[in-house]
Amino acid sequence: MSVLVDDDTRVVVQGITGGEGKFHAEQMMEYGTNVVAGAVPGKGGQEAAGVPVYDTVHEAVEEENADTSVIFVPPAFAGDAIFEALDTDLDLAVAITEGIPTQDMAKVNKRLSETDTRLVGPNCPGLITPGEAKLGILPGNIFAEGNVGLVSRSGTLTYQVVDNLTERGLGQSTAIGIGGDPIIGTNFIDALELFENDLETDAIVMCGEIGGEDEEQAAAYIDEHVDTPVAGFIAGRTAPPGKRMGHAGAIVSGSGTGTAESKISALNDAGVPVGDTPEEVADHIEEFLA
Amino acid sequence: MSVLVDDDTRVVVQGITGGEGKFHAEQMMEYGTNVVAGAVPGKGGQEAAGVPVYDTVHEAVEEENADTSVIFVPPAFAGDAIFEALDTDLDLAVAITEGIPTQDMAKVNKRLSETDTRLVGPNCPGLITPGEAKLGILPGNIFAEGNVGLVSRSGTLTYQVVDNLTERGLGQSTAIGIGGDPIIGTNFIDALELFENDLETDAIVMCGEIGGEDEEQAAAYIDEHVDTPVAGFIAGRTAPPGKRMGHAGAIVSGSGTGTAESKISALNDAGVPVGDTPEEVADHIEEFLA
Amino acid sequence: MDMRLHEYQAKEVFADAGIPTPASQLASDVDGVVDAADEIGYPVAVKAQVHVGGRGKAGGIKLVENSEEAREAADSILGMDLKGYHVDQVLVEEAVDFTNELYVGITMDRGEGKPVAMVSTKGGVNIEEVAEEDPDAIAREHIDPSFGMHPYQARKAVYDAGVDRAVARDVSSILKTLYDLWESKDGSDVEINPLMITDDDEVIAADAVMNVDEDALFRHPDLEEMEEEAAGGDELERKADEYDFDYVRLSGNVGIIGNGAGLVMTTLDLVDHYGGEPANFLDVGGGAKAERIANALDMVFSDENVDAVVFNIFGGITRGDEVARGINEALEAFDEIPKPVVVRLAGTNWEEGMEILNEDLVTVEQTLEDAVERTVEYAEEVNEQ
Amino acid sequence: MDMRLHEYQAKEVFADAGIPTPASQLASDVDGVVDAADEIGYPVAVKAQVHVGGRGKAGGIKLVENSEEAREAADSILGMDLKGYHVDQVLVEEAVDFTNELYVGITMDRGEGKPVAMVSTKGGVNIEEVAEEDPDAIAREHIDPSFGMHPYQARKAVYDAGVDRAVARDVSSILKTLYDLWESKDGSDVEINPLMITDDDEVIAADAVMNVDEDALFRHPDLEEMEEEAAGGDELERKADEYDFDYVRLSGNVGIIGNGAGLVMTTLDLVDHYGGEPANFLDVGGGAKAERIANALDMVFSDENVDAVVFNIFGGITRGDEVARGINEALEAFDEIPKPVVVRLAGTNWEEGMEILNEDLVTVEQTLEDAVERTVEYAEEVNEQ
Repeated sequence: MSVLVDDDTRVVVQGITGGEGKFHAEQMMEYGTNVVAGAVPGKGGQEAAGVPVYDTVHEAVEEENADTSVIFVPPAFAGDAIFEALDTDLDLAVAITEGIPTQDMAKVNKRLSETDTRLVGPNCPGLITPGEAKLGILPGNIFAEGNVGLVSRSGTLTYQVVDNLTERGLGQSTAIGIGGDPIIGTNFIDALELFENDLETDAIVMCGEIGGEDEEQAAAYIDEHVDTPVAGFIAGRTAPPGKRMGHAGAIVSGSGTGTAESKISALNDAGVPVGDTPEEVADHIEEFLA
Repeated sequence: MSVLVDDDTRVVVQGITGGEGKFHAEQMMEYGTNVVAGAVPGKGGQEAAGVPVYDTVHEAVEEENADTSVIFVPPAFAGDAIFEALDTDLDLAVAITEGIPTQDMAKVNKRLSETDTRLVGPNCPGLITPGEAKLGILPGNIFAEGNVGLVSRSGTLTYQVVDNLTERGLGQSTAIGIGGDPIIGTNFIDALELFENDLETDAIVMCGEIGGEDEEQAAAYIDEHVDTPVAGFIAGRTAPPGKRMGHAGAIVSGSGTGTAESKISALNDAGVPVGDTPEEVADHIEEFLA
Repeated sequence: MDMRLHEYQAKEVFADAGIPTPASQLASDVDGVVDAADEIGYPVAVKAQVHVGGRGKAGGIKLVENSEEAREAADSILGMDLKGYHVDQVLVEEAVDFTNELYVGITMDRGEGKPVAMVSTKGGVNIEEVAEEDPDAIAREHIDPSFGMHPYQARKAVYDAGVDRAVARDVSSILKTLYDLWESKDGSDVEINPLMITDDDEVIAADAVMNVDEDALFRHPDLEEMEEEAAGGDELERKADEYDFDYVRLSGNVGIIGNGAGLVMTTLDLVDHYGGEPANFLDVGGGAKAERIANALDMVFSDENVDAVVFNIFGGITRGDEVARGINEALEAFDEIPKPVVVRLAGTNWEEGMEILNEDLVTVEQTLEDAVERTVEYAEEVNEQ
Repeated sequence: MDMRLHEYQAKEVFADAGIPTPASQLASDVDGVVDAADEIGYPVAVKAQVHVGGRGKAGGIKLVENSEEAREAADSILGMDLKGYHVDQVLVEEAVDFTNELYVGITMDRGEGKPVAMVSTKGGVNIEEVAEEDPDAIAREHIDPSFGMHPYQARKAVYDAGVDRAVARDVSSILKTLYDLWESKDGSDVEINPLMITDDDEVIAADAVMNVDEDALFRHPDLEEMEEEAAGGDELERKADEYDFDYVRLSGNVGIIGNGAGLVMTTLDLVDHYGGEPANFLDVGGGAKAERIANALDMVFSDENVDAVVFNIFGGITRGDEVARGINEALEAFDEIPKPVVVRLAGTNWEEGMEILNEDLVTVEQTLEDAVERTVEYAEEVNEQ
């Protein structure tokens, strides 16, 4: 199988009775995802998107054997929803919500160190194993089955790169949007490790952006541990210091950390070619797989 | 060696410039304990009880290679002092302080699950390996070197039992006062495990009291894991339900949990004879070692 | 040790935190009760403010329909002796019409070393009995004290307990508030039993329990003030509070003084073992000086049930010489020693103590067993006189 | 995004929490400054209240010794343009005589995912420069956000930094207060630089920084009010705030609109790649409806530096038909399109979008690269005119 999600994944959607939750639960099911339940406090006993709704995630797990949660809950309540997911022995929780207070995520981050549940996100488009299942809001139709693993801090940039790949017949094993917030669950290194160990992934695209040092750390990890060929892309080369580019995490600090140059050169040093454009990334992958 | 403490132990005394801290630091040193430093915020650079004082435990560890802390800090600040000790990679922290708020200890308890440092206490007399070192306030002169391990929730009751043992020539390997509070670090089971694995301990005395279920759990543990003969004592047989007998932990609840009968019968079921008087405990130990 | 707030005090704290409570007024005389009842509007409940379980069954709570009944109830409750406690104050409270009664509470689970939230639809009865007879009727959710209660945990406990969905949101929110109070006020037990549900799905705290960790009072000056109001109960226990002793009054005639909870308990047990009956538990604590020792003797002498006293000290930080000085001081004040005192000193400075001790005033024994046995004999002798 | 309080607002918050701050008054006209200075007593500092680093060097802070100098300072500072920000208000503040300046601050260490407290004896200068040139001059202590800052951690950071023992206790206590504020107010960066030490060992916050997580403002209505006061800066950025766009103004002439931060950044990078200069970053976010799309065009048209606009949408939750409707709506309002617009639509409903889009008003390209290249050409053409 590919990584993290496949057609055996049993999904509970937290916030399934909200507009977005319902719409994307339906979209996920349409794509073939095995959505088995929703969880919304006070709505237990109802149905939404054709699946039963429970008051707690715990019940959804007990009654429907859910093993994965996708979270569409407004930011003020999303931290609590993630804690609920983490305390329910799920394998995976995917938090789509954008705008969760950073301090809520710092607490979530602490709890992550105490649990076996993996978190993807928040503020991410989710993940997809083409032809099997998608968790989140990614537009399924641009993806194709294949052997390219993709990990990205950005949503629509992922779509752009995937589009370039798919157009050339370069399908994907799994694509993971890890999210653009300063504090996230699964990071580049976690995703790279998964892809490296996945027999169906033969090449990896890693889309980073300015801010933080995750890309530099990922480069060091690739150098040490990853044999699968990796092509990179870094958004924000032209961003001036001190200005946040949309994502809470995407900022070059006044003291010069988090620059695109630093990330690109770290990746290059690790043997990772970095494309100037999404097209060039597809070029590199095509070469790897030729 | 015996357990937890010997003449290699390097002790930092938190609160060494206070009345009790200084007195007992001196007493410990007189007994032969290797007290290497004190830690008192704002008193760094001074000397107390003949050893250098540092502002932080961290410094005492860095400068004097302390590996164990004994804490004489007033209850309002003792929770913080324990956290400081736990966050300094010590092997052992012994909290003598009585009257620490229970919620402070609940937080300490959480932190204990995240660290490798062992805590003994609080609200305990400490521990002693006769002839080698003592940590805490136990009167050294009543102890004698020997092969009886002793673990107790109570301070002066420990002295009473030790007195009875020593008078008959039954010396002790190590005696550990685990403290009478509802939430403590090292518990009976931890101590029993240490004694069971200690080559110098040939018999064990376990002094419990009413309240909680620690003695019942210890009995179950003994049944499963302890081959060394154990004699028990349970204080509070005549205590009426609902009345707290001094120790915050020593209370038989209205619903009947925590009774002496329950504890005694659990111990008896595990093959542990329970003395009616401290003298009878000494009788049992004498038989074991005969 | 716990500091227990009176119902009216706990309700004040709960109401300040936003938990709905019935309209009520405190009153300490009959006219005050009637006035309050008239103002609140009938029916009202008149509730004795004493720290006693089962007040209702014992006649400490009366439901009244008019001024006359209010006067009668006030007459009978004010000044009554409720299981040994004198009733000085009553809470006059709007009687709430309810369709359901819940239990919600927060306590420390000492086995787990962490707080636990409890919810049950079997409210309005003794929750300890429910816990024993039908443990599954109580939903429990353990809380990590470093994070505090997450809202989802409150919801989970409430839904697990099977609380009606129509009020689940309000009950969850009350439970969360209760936890936050428990945490911010250093509560030991914080409970609402019953939490009443009205037929239009209002949720109201009809009773309120708030017990607070006495060791943490230093950071709650507001609660310390309440403690003074809440003081009461047995006169001897009040005296023990003044002297700051761990003291429990029991029903026998052998007075017991010692240092360290475990050793004092053991002394009690030995009294029983030798056929006597303990009159009290009194722990002078560690490091007691002469004055404190004298106070301890004063305490035990004040108990008229006591016929003889055993004084058992095993010195660690407590020093035998101080103990001896305290005993001399206390006893030398009497022309005649009121009750025979047996002393056993061991541990730190016991020899010095023995030299100081005025053996004309006390009986000295070398071992704990002998001391207790002798005291029990004295108590029997006195008793037979 | 962070909400930044003005110095005077942050000092108010700090002072409320018990951190000592100098006597001060806010003033917005020259007479007010002189009155305030007279009342406080000379010397005083007159400090521009704008969100600009290095105010002192730029002439935004003046130390004055008498009324005349106060008037001069007020005259020169009020109304001045400080690095693009108009100065409307100044803080008139007691000038503190100090012997030492410290730095204390709390921020989020994103690499660790937890807050970090920082203390340095090199206060009064740009701490980022200290961090780079002499990292050991800053003591750092990471805080577990579930427990909050333990007092010992504050002490440890203070002693590790080598703060004088005479003031260590006060500085520790201020650091702990700072953390508690950071936590309770959802701070992102909370700093005092310099924290001044006087020759009689008083500790005073001579400056105050408090940046707050905008995503958490929903739970801080008091801070939300301050945000309104604190608003200011570039007119276009204010407009972006109104429209609730992630917007950053840059110095070039190619206007950029897109959905998703990473994709918009990539579009900026491609503009550069094709030899153009981006005029802005504008992310309409996910799921934008027609009106929002029209607002985005209005935003970019309002920037007089913009010569051409590239509109790049890759639909996920954003739908191509809504985008097309929004573009039509915005452009059909003009008799003449103010600046050429190049549109590239992909992803969800892009075909529907293409059908709706009025191609008379825009240039359509199929790929991101082509769209950007075309826009750069347009911008060059307009510029050359």
